[in-house]
Amino acid sequence: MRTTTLPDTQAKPEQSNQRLSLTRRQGERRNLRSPLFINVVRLALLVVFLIVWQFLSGRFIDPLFISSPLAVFTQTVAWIMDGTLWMHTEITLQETLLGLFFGIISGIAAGFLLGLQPLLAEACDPFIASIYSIPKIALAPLFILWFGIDIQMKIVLASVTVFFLIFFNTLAGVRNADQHLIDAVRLMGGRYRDVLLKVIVPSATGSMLTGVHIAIPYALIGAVVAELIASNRGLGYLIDASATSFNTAGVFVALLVLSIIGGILNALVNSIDRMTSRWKTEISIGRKLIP
Amino acid sequence: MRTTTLPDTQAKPEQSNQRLSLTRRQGERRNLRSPLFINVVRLALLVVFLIVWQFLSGRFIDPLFISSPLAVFTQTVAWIMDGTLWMHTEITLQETLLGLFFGIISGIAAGFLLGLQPLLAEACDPFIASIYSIPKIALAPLFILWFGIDIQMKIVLASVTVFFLIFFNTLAGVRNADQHLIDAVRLMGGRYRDVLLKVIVPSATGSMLTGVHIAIPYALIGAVVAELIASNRGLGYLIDASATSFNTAGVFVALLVLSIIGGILNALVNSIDRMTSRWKTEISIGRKLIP
Amino acid sequence: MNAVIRIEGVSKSFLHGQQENVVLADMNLEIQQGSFVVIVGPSGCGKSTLLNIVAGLLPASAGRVYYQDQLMVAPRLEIGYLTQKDTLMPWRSVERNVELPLEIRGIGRAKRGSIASELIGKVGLKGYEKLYPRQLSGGMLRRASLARMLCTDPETLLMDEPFGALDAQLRLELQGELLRLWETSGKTVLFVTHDIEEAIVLGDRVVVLGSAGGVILDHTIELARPRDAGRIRFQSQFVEIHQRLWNALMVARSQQQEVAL
Amino acid sequence: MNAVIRIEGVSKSFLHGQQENVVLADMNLEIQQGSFVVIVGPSGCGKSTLLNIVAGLLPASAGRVYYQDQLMVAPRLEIGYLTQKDTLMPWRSVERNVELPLEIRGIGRAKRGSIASELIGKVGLKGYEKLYPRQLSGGMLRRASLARMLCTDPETLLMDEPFGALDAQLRLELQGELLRLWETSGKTVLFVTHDIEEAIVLGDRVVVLGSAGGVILDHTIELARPRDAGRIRFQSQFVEIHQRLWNALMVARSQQQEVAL
Amino acid sequence: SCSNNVSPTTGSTESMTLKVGQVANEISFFPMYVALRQNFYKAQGLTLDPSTPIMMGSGAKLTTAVEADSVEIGVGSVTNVFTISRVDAYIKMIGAVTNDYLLDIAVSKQFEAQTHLSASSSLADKIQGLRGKKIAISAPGSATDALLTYLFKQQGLDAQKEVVKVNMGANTPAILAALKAGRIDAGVLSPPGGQIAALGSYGDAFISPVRGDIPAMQHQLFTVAYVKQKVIDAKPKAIAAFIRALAQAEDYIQNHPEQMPGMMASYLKADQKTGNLAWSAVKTSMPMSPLINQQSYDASDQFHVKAGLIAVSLDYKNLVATDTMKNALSATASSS
Ligand SMILES: Nc1ncnc2c1ncn2[C@@H]1O[C@H](COP(=O)(O)OP(=O)(O)OP(=O)(O)O)[C@@H](O)[C@H]1O
Ligand SMILES: Nc1ncnc2c1ncn2[C@@H]1O[C@H](COP(=O)(O)OP(=O)(O)OP(=O)(O)O)[C@@H](O)[C@H]1O
Ligand SMILES: [Mg+2]
Ligand SMILES: [Mg+2]
Repeated sequence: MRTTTLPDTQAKPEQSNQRLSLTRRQGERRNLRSPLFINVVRLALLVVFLIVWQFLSGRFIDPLFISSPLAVFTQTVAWIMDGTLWMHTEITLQETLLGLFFGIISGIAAGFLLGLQPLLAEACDPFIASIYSIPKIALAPLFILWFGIDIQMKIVLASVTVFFLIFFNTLAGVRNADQHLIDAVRLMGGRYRDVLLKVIVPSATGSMLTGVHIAIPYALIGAVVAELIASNRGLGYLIDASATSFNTAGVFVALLVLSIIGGILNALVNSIDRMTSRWKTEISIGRKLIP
Repeated sequence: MRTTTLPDTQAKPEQSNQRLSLTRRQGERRNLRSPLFINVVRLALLVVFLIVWQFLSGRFIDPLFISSPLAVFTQTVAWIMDGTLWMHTEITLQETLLGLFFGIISGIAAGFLLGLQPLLAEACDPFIASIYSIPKIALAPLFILWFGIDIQMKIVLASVTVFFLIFFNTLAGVRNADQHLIDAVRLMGGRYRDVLLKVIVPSATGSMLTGVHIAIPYALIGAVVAELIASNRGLGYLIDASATSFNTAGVFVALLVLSIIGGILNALVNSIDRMTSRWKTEISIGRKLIP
Repeated sequence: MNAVIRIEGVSKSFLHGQQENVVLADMNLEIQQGSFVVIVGPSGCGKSTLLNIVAGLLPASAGRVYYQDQLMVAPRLEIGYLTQKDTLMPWRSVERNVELPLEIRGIGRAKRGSIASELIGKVGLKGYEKLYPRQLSGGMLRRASLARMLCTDPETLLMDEPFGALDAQLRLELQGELLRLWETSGKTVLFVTHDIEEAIVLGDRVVVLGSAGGVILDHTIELARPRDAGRIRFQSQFVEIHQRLWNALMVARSQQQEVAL
Repeated sequence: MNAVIRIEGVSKSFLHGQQENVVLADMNLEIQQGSFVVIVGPSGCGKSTLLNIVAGLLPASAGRVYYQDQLMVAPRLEIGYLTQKDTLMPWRSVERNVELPLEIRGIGRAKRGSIASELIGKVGLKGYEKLYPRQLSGGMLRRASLARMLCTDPETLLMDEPFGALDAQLRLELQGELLRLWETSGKTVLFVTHDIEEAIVLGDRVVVLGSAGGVILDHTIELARPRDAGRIRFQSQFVEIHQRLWNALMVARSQQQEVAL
Repeated sequence: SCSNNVSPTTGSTESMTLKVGQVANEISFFPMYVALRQNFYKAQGLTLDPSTPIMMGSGAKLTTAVEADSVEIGVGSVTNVFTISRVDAYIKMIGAVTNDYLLDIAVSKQFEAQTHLSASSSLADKIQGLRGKKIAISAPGSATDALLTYLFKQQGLDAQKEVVKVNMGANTPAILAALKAGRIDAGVLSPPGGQIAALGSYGDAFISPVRGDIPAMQHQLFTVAYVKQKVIDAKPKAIAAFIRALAQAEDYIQNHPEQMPGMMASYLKADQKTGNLAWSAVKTSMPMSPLINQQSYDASDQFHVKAGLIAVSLDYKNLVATDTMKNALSATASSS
């Protein structure tokens, strides 16, 4: 009953050959989704966009409004050379990252708190929705009053913006946890903390990351808007200063930097997402399911 | 083998009595969460807030910055009487609702499209993140150039703001669909459309509603920001006009209206959420599980 | 040849990290039209994987599956497949779950309702129509899934441990119902079970799978029908077949990784 | 009295919309310390609900459950419960799933690893440690859950259809393993199954539940141990017990809603 | 620790650091740029914190920041000072930054074609032509709004009823975009916006006070530095140093006109052509000294009364810290 036959794999060498070739075929199919291919598509999209932009600029639309890729490039080089760009980017980046940090921490905390206390959540819900509905830019005077006009104010504004986005997504994630898994941990003698750490947190991770995805750009936007309220440095200031001096290329350089920061942070979150969701499979509807 | 005994229920009358009392006890326990109780808590929170506000105002903080509940009330009454409030509210509400409408439609469409086309999604991802990271307020000249300064522009701005929030949440929802359920529909001979309608849409509903939750305030904010860019009507205009003339009470009246609109729309989505998620249970960690 | 399902050189392997796990290796099998074929085999030997491939859900790594001499490339309407895992839509009530395949075929509301309620009755779920899956017991879930599969009256049935979670009595009733359905309609059934007795009672033919989908034994059951599940176990022929299958399973098991007790 | 579990007047009902579904009505049962009690009963009669209440997961609508003369108000560390539905964490590999209860008890990494790998070996999952639950077959999932429950070596085991999804051979091995564990350690086992044979082979006592948790039969199995599953079925005593249980199940079934075939 | 408690007026331990905020980097703040660029603050022993003035985007936000003590010296239009004086009786102007109403009404070419008007038409005709049109302003109650109100009142009209005002903030590019796209007919904006529109031949500087189109508005005070009285009390030396630095800048502008187009171009981060345009548009508006004289104040006061932004004329003595300015500037004379 306990005699062990060698696994099939080693028993028939020609089969194992066939298996190798299978792997290769699968590999080929997967090529379609290889980083190289995707990057080529992305590059193509980018190039088309730049060409269209350059073509429209001056011919159909006044460069005062849309500048042109070449002008933006020239301005970028100039500002990189004289250090302007880095100086402004640094400060905005700092505000954004700190804003993200505090916003994410507080949003997750509040999401868990209310997600696990349905009564509290229901009582607070209308207030949260109401506060959230107030445009923060309209509260500029209060922000100035409470947090001054320095970097604190900008971090607070970015944090507040981030907070709500993270909060709502965390809340949804927490509420979606599987009761059966919670029960399983309780059966193992897990206390509240264990249920949180072993079930709720992993279940809510996906939602939280969606929240972070959504929040990253808003952290940037929050910081920039705060810089438009009051500043003498930062990309928001650069946008404003360039706009008032009719330097449209300058505005676009600042926007370009913002979108690059957004893209990089997004890629970062993507890789965290990929890591934490390795246990999931991508859905396939199998429209073309040919073996 | 096929003889049918009457179900227990009718057989023993005294048990059915007991059962009734059980129901009552469950009912009592549920009272803690009754609408009345919750509303009392909410009201209490509101009253405390108003009292604190009134108390601080003038005593510790200059009313120039925080006005006071009484001043806000007086200003509200005045503006309701002369029709100012409704005129401005109407226009903002219109922009918000249309913005929400277009934003939700396009966001859902894009979310489904990219959620079901991983390759396309991966190619577009960095661009979406980048575009999303650009503060729309910095694009004011372009918005004006393309969409004018009338209501269209405000709707477009509100829609764009809403779009991204819905898009990301829909995308996450679509990707979270259960492959086993998709396979089940395919086995029934379901085509692409059936898989979409019978599995993906119901699976993604929760996420989409989270997206709508998050997007409602941003639709309002988008409309208000657009009104700050260019307007002569709307709550954004009212905020701006009041702020420039140091009528802080006026600013707060406008914010109050915004938060009420936000609250109402939120309650609406909540009730849709409750309807569509009747099949779910609330999670309970059972800290106090006493029979 | 009236083979309704032809499995030709099918291989399937999964990548577990770097390592390749060969689940089916060059498997060949033919299922005759109208036959009742039972598949048994040790847990993890690839029975469900095979059924997934036959149903057109999973692409094979190599080889081909033909249904009525047509290459299977996607699920077909003529095949009903009761998967091992229950896949009722959690947001639909029992009733609406059972109606779903009819809904997809575009059958009218009234017709749908009557077909569904008849089948719900057959599997003993009358009175539970309005419940959501999370409110059902394990066996009730299984029965609802069964009703859902049967409601389109498919020509060929693939069933992966359909009765494992049911009590002995109910199982007997549903086995009887299945046999009656099969006998009167000329359907083809491919049935996976872990219960050797069930295999013998139901099958025309029992296939014992071993490691990597290798066929250890392909045994035709000559017992006369109708077979009485209550008595059959005491027939000498039954005992003999039982022993033979048991031995084959033993071989199959020993091929697999050793279970260190 | 050394009743380890005392179920006193337990009732449980669920609200299905307006309608109340009484699943357990005034149920009483005592489980003696060190006994092996098997529960059988028709699908949907409330076996899993009973186990949920005994485990402290679900509050009863009325009545009390005592464990070692203490009122059960929440799950206890001394009780291990293998639920009917597999509840492996989908984001953890088999290995890390099995380690989870140890992790919660704050046991060190090295110790955890060795306990887990031993149990994974016992249930025949060696080599599959790194897989995620979605990559496992139905039977493998069940075995991983079993290993997880056993790894904290609980004093009392509640098991809801633990072996239903396993092949005959493996089931036999694991039954043997369970009996050995029980015999050598003085554990108490409360075991739900649909397999009457399994009930007889394993149990000291078999309880047949009917509608609303009514006890139809509470039968002590006097068969000598060790019982050889392969042979036992041909003993006359076995056949008699089998018949008696079968009849009780029949009664239980008839109490339930009629199955219109 | 006791040195911290010394009365601020003794000034021995007074901080020589000031927080300065201004509305925007517009042409009307040019002397502030010159003072910074030529290091005049440093020369006066003053440190700005942060090292460049903070941009607040709008007059309202700047006055709020001043009131909230986030900013000690605000540099903005007189209009803002008049408005804030309604809620703060202790607000003081401490220096003129630019004179003349440095705002133009620019119109689109379509507008000129439709109405057959041009910059050379009579003022009355031009105002009549603007009736019923869409006109961009920065915000209600701002200097841009004031100009419209004033002009229409001149003709016995109510701008509130006669035109559709569109709030677009101090966002000149947005206003130009709107003009070009025909979304608005006219816009009140700071020079050289109108000139740029003219260069792009989609618009024109239609009414320009600084050009002398409105004789009654000439030489009025426009951009000023202002503080709360308590800042003057707490930091007299720093305030004096700020005034002297501003004076140095204004002196420098008067004495080096040849450098100004270049400086203007670098101030606006624009090309030389725009620099020239801007300088020639504003060169007559640069004050000789930060001292706010009674005449320019009165002209401005009258303008605001006529524009309806303040109900009654406000007293020069109450709003202008004449002594502070004089003391500061006489110290310059003695030290240099
Ligand atoms: N969460 C729930 N909500 C509502 N009803 C429930 C719930 N759980 C169980 N029930 C009901 O309780 C009854 C008994 O369910 P239970 O799971 O205890 O049955 P069981 O005896 O374990 O059956 P099986 O052998 O099929 O597993 C069923 O009628 C079911 O509909
Ligand atoms: N999606 C998957 N990814 C990776 N491996 C898989 C996947 N599905 C199945 N396998 C592997 O394939 C093998 C066979 O699985 P399968 O489900 O076919 O077994 P089975 O014969 O149905 O077993 P059981 O009787 O336990 O249901 C297992 O080793 C399993 O780990
Ligand atoms: Mg299987
Ligand atoms: Mg059960």
